[in-house]
Amino acid sequence: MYSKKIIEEFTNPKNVGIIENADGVGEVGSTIDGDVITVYVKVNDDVLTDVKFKTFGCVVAISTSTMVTQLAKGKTVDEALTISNEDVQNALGGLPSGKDRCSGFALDALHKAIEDYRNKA
Amino acid sequence: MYSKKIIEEFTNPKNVGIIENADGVGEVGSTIDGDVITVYVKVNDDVLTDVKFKTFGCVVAISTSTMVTQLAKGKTVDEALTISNEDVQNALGGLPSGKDRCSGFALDALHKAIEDYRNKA
Amino acid sequence: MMDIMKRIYMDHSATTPVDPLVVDAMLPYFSERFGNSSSLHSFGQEADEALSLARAQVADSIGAQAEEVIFTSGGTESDNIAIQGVISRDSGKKQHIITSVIEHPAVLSTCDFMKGIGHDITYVPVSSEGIVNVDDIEKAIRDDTVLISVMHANNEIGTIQPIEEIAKIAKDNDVYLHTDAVQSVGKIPVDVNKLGVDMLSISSHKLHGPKGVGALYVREGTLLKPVTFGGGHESGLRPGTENIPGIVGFAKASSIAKERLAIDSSQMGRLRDSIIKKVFDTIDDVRLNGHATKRLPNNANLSFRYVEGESMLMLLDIAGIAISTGSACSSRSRHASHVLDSIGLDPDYVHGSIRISLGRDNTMEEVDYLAGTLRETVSKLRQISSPAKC
Amino acid sequence: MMDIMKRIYMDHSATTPVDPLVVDAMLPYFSERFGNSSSLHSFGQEADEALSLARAQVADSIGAQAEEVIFTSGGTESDNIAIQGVISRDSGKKQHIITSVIEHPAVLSTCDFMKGIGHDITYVPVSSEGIVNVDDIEKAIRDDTVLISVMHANNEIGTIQPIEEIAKIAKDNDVYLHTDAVQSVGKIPVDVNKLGVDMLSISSHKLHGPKGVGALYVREGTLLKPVTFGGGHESGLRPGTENIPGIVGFAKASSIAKERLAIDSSQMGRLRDSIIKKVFDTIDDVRLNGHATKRLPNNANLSFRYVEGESMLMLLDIAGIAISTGSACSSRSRHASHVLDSIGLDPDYVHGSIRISLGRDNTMEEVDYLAGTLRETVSKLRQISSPAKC
Ligand SMILES: Cc1ncc(COP(=O)(O)O)c(C=O)c1O
Ligand SMILES: Cc1ncc(COP(=O)(O)O)c(C=O)c1O
Repeated sequence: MYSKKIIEEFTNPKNVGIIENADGVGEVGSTIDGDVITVYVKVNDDVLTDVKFKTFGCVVAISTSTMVTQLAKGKTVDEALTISNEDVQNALGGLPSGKDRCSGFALDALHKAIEDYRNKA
Repeated sequence: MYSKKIIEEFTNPKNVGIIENADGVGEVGSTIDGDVITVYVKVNDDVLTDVKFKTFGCVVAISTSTMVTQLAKGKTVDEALTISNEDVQNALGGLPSGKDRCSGFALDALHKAIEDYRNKA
Repeated sequence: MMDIMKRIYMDHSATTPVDPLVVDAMLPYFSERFGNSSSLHSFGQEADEALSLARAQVADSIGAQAEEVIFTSGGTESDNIAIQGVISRDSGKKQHIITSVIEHPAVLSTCDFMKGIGHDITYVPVSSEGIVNVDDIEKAIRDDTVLISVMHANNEIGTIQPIEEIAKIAKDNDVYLHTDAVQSVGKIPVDVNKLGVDMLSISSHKLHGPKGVGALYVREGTLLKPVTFGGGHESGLRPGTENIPGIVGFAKASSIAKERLAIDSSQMGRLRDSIIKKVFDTIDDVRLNGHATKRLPNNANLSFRYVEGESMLMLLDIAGIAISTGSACSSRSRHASHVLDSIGLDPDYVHGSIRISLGRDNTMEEVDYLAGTLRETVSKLRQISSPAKC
Repeated sequence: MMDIMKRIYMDHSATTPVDPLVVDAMLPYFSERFGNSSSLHSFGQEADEALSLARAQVADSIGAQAEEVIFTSGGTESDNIAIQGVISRDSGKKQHIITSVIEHPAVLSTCDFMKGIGHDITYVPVSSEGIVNVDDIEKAIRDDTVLISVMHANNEIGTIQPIEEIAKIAKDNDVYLHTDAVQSVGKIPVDVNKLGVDMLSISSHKLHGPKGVGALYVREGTLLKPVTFGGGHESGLRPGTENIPGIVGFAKASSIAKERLAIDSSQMGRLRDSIIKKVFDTIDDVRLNGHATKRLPNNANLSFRYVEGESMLMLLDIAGIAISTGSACSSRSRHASHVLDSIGLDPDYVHGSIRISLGRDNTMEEVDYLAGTLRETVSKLRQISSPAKC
């Protein structure tokens, strides 16, 4: 059902963790809905030098979280904002039909983290 | 479904035929209903010296016809009238459930033949 | 000569033996790949993949899209979902269905029930050859007509109905058309688009697949309500854990039936024609019921005067040949079959009817044995019956 | 050590592998003794005899009379016939049904539908341990109550309901009582007279029989109307050519389940208790859902804080272990299971629930492997999730 890539990312997620003193933090979801994604960003010279996440959620939530952090890391803030849901899904080899419910949550969390960074800046 | 005895009587019926100048003839049924049983009796000194039948009908119609003629043959008219539907069924080793619809027709035909004989006498 | 210990089966319209290739296809799904197709783990995914493949195979065998096939427990359930799914059983609104007098009980009894709860049913008659008149259907259409249900081929006399023409009428009048193709699949070409139907019923066990499984083709866009309720399987139209081994077997049987169609139907037709010729050559007072050419290649429904069907059936059975009198479902009752009644068959003949329905494994040797045995059987029974006034 | 190539199946509440003895019992009925049980010839009679024997076997396994068992296509259809058969779907008379909030969708959706067309349904709640309160049922009874439908054992949390006590209320108030025993047969004793029910649903594939077949027990004298219409099979309650191989397999599975009940249930109970002990000994923030003792011996429904069910399921699946989150039917949707909702489970736990349902072939070695893998799985997922505010 899930692509090989999703299973790979799900079982070996990169960038799991918290960034202490992050420049921005974004959180999406609630335990009632069954998904909580938090993305932390560290910004240096307008570049996302570090992006980390903590995710309570299903296979899609976890695999999109790790994929979003990997795609964003090293990009400028503006570049990162151009990452689309489609980019994430493509990088994961596609999502099974009926499973796109939470596919955008990780991206939303990244956007919120960047917003948080800009608000602070 | 059918007892061995029924199949035996059905495949090798005794007393099939017409008695020319019968002393009594009884007919039951119609082609519309799908069973026509005709019983012929020859009576001598109040004894059924010969009983024959012609039957258009199903397995039960044919096997009860041959059994009724066998049971009646050699009996006095009064004795023959005491033959019950149960006697016929027992002699055939029982009827399968739901198949008793036409089990009494042959006996009815015998009764009619005897009635016919008495009316003539 | 015929090995008399081998039984000869010529009652394929009642049911068929499962093709050994079909059994082989089913076997892994009982104890190894046994998952529930709704389960997310690997056992479930295996089952789900098998289900998808089977759906595509069944769809392909009738020229449909996979999404248009819903699996059911058999022809009866398919017919019920088609009819009960269209008509508004609960809304209190009176609606109208057109069907024919020679439908299978799965359609007729469902329509009768609908009539009983206040809907209107027109039962169009058939000709003495057992064919529906398309004009009768056209004339029967009313403003409140929601469905036409006419079978593709009849299970007793094998007549093939003019579904394409009925489809034109249905389309012109914006009425759904359902056809019960339980008897036609595997014997004549069945293509949902050529036929132009909105719904079509199939039963696995009539085409060398397992019993207890069938399908309803539902053209995309057709609005149907379910008859039973539960876990939302089969697009919400037919709930219950899918019978994966049964469905896999059904799909395999459908594929085989499609592949073999041309060969099987010409082979069965040749044997069937030979039976008819031999019977007419050697037995008097016999009739062929149904239409001479618009009939299934495997069906010979014959009526013999002065003999009764069950008696023939039993004597043939004792001789090792399995045939039926009328349809399998009704052979326990002593009523004349509603199909033979509706073609107006002479009462002298109606109770002396048998249905010989061939399968792809029957042989000319078996046909010869049947013809000879039938001649003896009829002659023996006529000795018992005639010249009693019949 | 565990052979990691061998997959471990612990999702027996979703479905079970067919017992090889059952497959053996079925096999002759596919291609040899393949007759239609309505046919009068020898093929049909063989089928009819098999059907009678199977009916007696299934009846015997639940303490019923053979005539009180009707064969269906599965648990869902049995539930539908029981509920739709009692309530007057078409009469326009409003009637009342009492059921529980934790029923299977086959019962709940059918009741929901009945509600939608104007009938009244009382859905009685359950305690935090998942048990119906008998007083609630008694209080809910009204003059127009026609049916109480409460499941024998729940498919998600395994709780066993007080059916005997409910039966007394039903009897006192002259109301029919139906119980869905799909999950209980083969795990705890099921006797229709001890339970005192009027109707009881069984599904073959939950007890090592084939999919696509089930039964409804209908106590003599119970007035039921059919849901589908056709050839009058199964006492007119369930039309369609009987699925003889499926029914024969189901009957064999029922007999085996009855024979093995004592041994199987104590063996499964031992393993299940060992799972619970190991999990509680090695993992923090875990809860056992359902009742401590009034539960099926094969069920452990556990909730883990800070982890999500599907993620657990997938990691366990990758490790070769098949379990489920909630019931098989609902695991594709992201809603919390209605059963876990209805026991008022803490939202922090509700999405982290898995159901482990054992079968008679599971071993202590498998249980050890599960416990170890589960510990690693939860720990891994908690590293990913916590201390995000969960
Ligand atoms: C024309 C027709 N429709 C429907 C059915 C019912 O199919 P099933 O026995 O699979 O329910 C049959 C066979 O019995 C049939 O011949
Ligand atoms: C309690 C309960 N009732 C009914 C059903 C439905 O049974 P089936 O899948 O045989 O239709 C199930 C299983 O899915 C169940 O667990």
